[in-house]
Amino acid sequence: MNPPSETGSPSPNPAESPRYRTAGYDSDAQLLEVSLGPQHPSTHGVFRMNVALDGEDVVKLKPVFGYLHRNHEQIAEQVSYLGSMPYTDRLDYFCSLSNNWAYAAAVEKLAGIDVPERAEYIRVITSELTRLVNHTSFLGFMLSDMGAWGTVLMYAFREREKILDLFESLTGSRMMGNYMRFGGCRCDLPPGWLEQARKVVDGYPAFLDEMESLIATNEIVISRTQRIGRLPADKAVNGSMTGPCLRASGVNYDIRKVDRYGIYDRFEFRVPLGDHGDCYDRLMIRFLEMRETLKILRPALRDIPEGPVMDPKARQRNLRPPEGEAYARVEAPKGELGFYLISDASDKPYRYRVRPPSLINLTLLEDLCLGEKIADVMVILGTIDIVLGEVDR
Amino acid sequence: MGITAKNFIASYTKPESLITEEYPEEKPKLPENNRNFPFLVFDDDPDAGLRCVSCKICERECPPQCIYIVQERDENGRPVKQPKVFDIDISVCMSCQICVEVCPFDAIKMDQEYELSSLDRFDPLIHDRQRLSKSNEYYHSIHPAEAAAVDAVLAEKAARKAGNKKAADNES
Amino acid sequence: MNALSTESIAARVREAVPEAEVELIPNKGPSGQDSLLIGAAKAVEIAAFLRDDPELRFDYASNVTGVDWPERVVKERVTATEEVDGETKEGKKVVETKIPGFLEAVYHLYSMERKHGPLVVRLRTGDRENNVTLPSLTPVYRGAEFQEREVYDLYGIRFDGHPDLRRLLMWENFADYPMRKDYTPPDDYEYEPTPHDAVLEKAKRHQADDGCGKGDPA
Amino acid sequence: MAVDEGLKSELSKQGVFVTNLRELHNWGHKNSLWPLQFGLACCAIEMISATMARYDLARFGAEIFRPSPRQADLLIVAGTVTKKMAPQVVRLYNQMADPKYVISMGACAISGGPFKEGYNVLKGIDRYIPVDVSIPGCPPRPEALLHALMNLQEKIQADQLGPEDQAETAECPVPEFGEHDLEPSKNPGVWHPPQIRRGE
Repeated sequence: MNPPSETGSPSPNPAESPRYRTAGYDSDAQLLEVSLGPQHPSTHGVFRMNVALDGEDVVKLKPVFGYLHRNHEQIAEQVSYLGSMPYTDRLDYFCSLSNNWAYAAAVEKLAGIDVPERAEYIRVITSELTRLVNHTSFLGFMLSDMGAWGTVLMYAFREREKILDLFESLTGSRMMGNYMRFGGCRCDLPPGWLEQARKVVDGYPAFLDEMESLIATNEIVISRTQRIGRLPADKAVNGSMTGPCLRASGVNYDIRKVDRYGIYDRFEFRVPLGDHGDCYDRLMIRFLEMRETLKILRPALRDIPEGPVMDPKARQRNLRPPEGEAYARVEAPKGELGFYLISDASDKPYRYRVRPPSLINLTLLEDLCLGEKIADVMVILGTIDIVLGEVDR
Repeated sequence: MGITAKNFIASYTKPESLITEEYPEEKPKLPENNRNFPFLVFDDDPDAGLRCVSCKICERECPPQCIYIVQERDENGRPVKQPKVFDIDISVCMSCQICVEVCPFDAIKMDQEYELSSLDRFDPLIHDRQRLSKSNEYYHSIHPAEAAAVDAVLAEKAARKAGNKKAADNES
Repeated sequence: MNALSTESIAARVREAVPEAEVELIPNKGPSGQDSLLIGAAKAVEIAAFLRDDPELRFDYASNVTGVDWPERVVKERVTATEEVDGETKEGKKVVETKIPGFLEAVYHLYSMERKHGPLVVRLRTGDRENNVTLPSLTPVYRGAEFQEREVYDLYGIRFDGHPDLRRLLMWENFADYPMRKDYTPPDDYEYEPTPHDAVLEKAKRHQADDGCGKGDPA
Repeated sequence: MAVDEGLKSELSKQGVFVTNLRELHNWGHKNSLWPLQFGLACCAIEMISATMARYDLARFGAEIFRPSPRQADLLIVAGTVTKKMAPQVVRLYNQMADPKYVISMGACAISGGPFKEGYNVLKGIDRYIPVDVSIPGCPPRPEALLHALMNLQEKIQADQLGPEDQAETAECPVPEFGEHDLEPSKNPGVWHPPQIRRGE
């Protein structure tokens, strides 16, 4: 029986697809079934995997979701368009401002609203700072998943706090920004904010160097990540992998470059790509992305123009977009975050759908883990970088 | 190791490396925009001076629906522009500030109080009108710039109203 | 962004896949994202064509979701001439059209290779109760696997040919489809200090249970 | 018990500290709480922040987060408890070592919070297990968690050493997944909401 290739014609019998081949274990051997989670220190929340083990090798892995299913979509269909904005903060709670942007962009598309230039700059600055927060905490959690408890996480959170201070003085809350509005941003930058932000951005390369010297050539990190969980490019595309994990497999697809939404075409930055698609690439690509992010932040903080931050014509309360639908997406730190809205011309969305990158990136988790050791499952899961608020919504 | 040692030594030598905040002895200095739960602003008198006119816009717009308002009525049963009951269930409130944004009278603002944990989950977490009413001076003390701007807007409104009234008097 | 119009894609599909039912559904809103309604019978072939055609190369299924359209009555006012007492009168008349309910699966396809998209593809079931089976596109797009499971979980569309169709978010023996518009949530409104509208009605029913209470001064 | 407060403070000024077994035990207990490492949602991130350098939960003796419930005596329910998760939370609570305490952190854990209208969201973990301290906020600042911890320490200080406090806490029944909802939908032994009359 020839397994059909991933890009070939659709297989009529799903049992023949390569993923449902069991990875060549001795069928007489006793399999050990382990349930990892939902309460587990390294599952980043309440994620659960049912794993079947042959010795230490993973032969089956079925993720179980829903332990944090908070019915975001159902609630959003019952509140006004504006009322859903604070809920988007709580999707991926590391990156509330990117979520805000994606949702605002979808409503702007749905209702045809423009955004003033200063607001576009603020959106770029805040969501790139969000990317720094996310990748920094990712490194901390990733390393503590590998057993380096404390140190790296402690350093990462120290840097994160600096950016959270910026967010707090801008949006009023450390994590839940609820900052962007349809047609702009809720309020202008407070006085002195730009200088403070510049200071943080200028201090960041030193921190990245420090982290990199801790991680990049660390023997334990290398032996636990290189050649572990390899993901070929064609499989990643077919499995709808997005974000850093996709680019670590060498696929050049960054929505900031492809869609050129907002004002991203004004900045010069490169899209880092990986060669091997293994855990090490997925880990190191975050470093490179952070350095590129700094390349966006510096000119953005320098060139930000004066002006209004809200489109004066844009309505927030009682917004009734014309009948129709819209799908808008942004490059969130974890991948493609999209919002799909259907309007029936009332003040509530008829259908509100979040395209969660964290959930869809997990589609290939089983493929990555098959044949690896049980201890590597945590590393592979760590490098995919999920947040349960977004996986289960 | 080297990096750990460097950070360890820096925590003794460099003041900016001393990042631990000595709460509760030393309270954090919150930025002006910081928000936690809403409160109601009154001018001068905590009862009559309440800016809230019980228009119920915030009640309607609150995404988790945690505000409950009953309008005051006078002896004849006619509605008065005052809330009789104004309850906010802070065990539901998500500090989103939408009530503040939609209020046309600048009557509801965000407080910065956060030491609210309690042993009882029911009564202490429902803030009633008495608990919510705070003076304009208090508002100035936590959001100085914003409060000054609001005062200016309100003064302008009052002046315009007075002007309109004068004009109407002159006409008649 | 999209050099290929949805119209021309529809034409190509009709040409390449014989007997394909493809209908263009225009989007009235300002976003201008039109969609293609494709028939369930040839859906897998159409998807494979969209993925493999060198011009189109929609190799990436970004978003899969369900939409519930319950049975509804559309009221339209039309001007009609009527003969009343021998005189011809022009009057407005309300015409009611009944649209039967159905469930819809919506796919947003992009091309990573050629960097275009989105192409919105819709599939519709026959009704909302018995005839709820659609072909699964997971054999073509692996990325649709969990999302189709989610649609099955929340809307109750059965995907034929899906390798592992189980509930994704709710527990296994959960009986309802909670994202449908006519879902009734369980009654747990015993303590509602700030109730409104529907919640108020439900909370009142619990208040009636026992007479002793704090009491509202109102 | 025998020494009154006035005499005690007088003695302590002289450098003599008088205590009794109960106070000593509670003092030791309150300053060595072992929380369960158990994050549910957004609030868990603030909980982690509280343990990190900036806020440093270790100053309150509660930094040893244990991944196993058997080694923990403080459950911080940090985040939304969904109906799918609720049986697991109750089970974890049952497995914890006595005497045990529960802090419900954030709006969602207290009452379901902003998500309370959801079909899969439990309206407060106190429907199934007894809660000692509730922290409102969405999410509460790390300082608020520290404040709650101090509240809890005060409560522990007042604990009795008598047989009623030392007795093992009764196991809370674990709810089962039903066809429409959890069964039962609450534990009447621990959940006593006050009646509030509205809309009359």
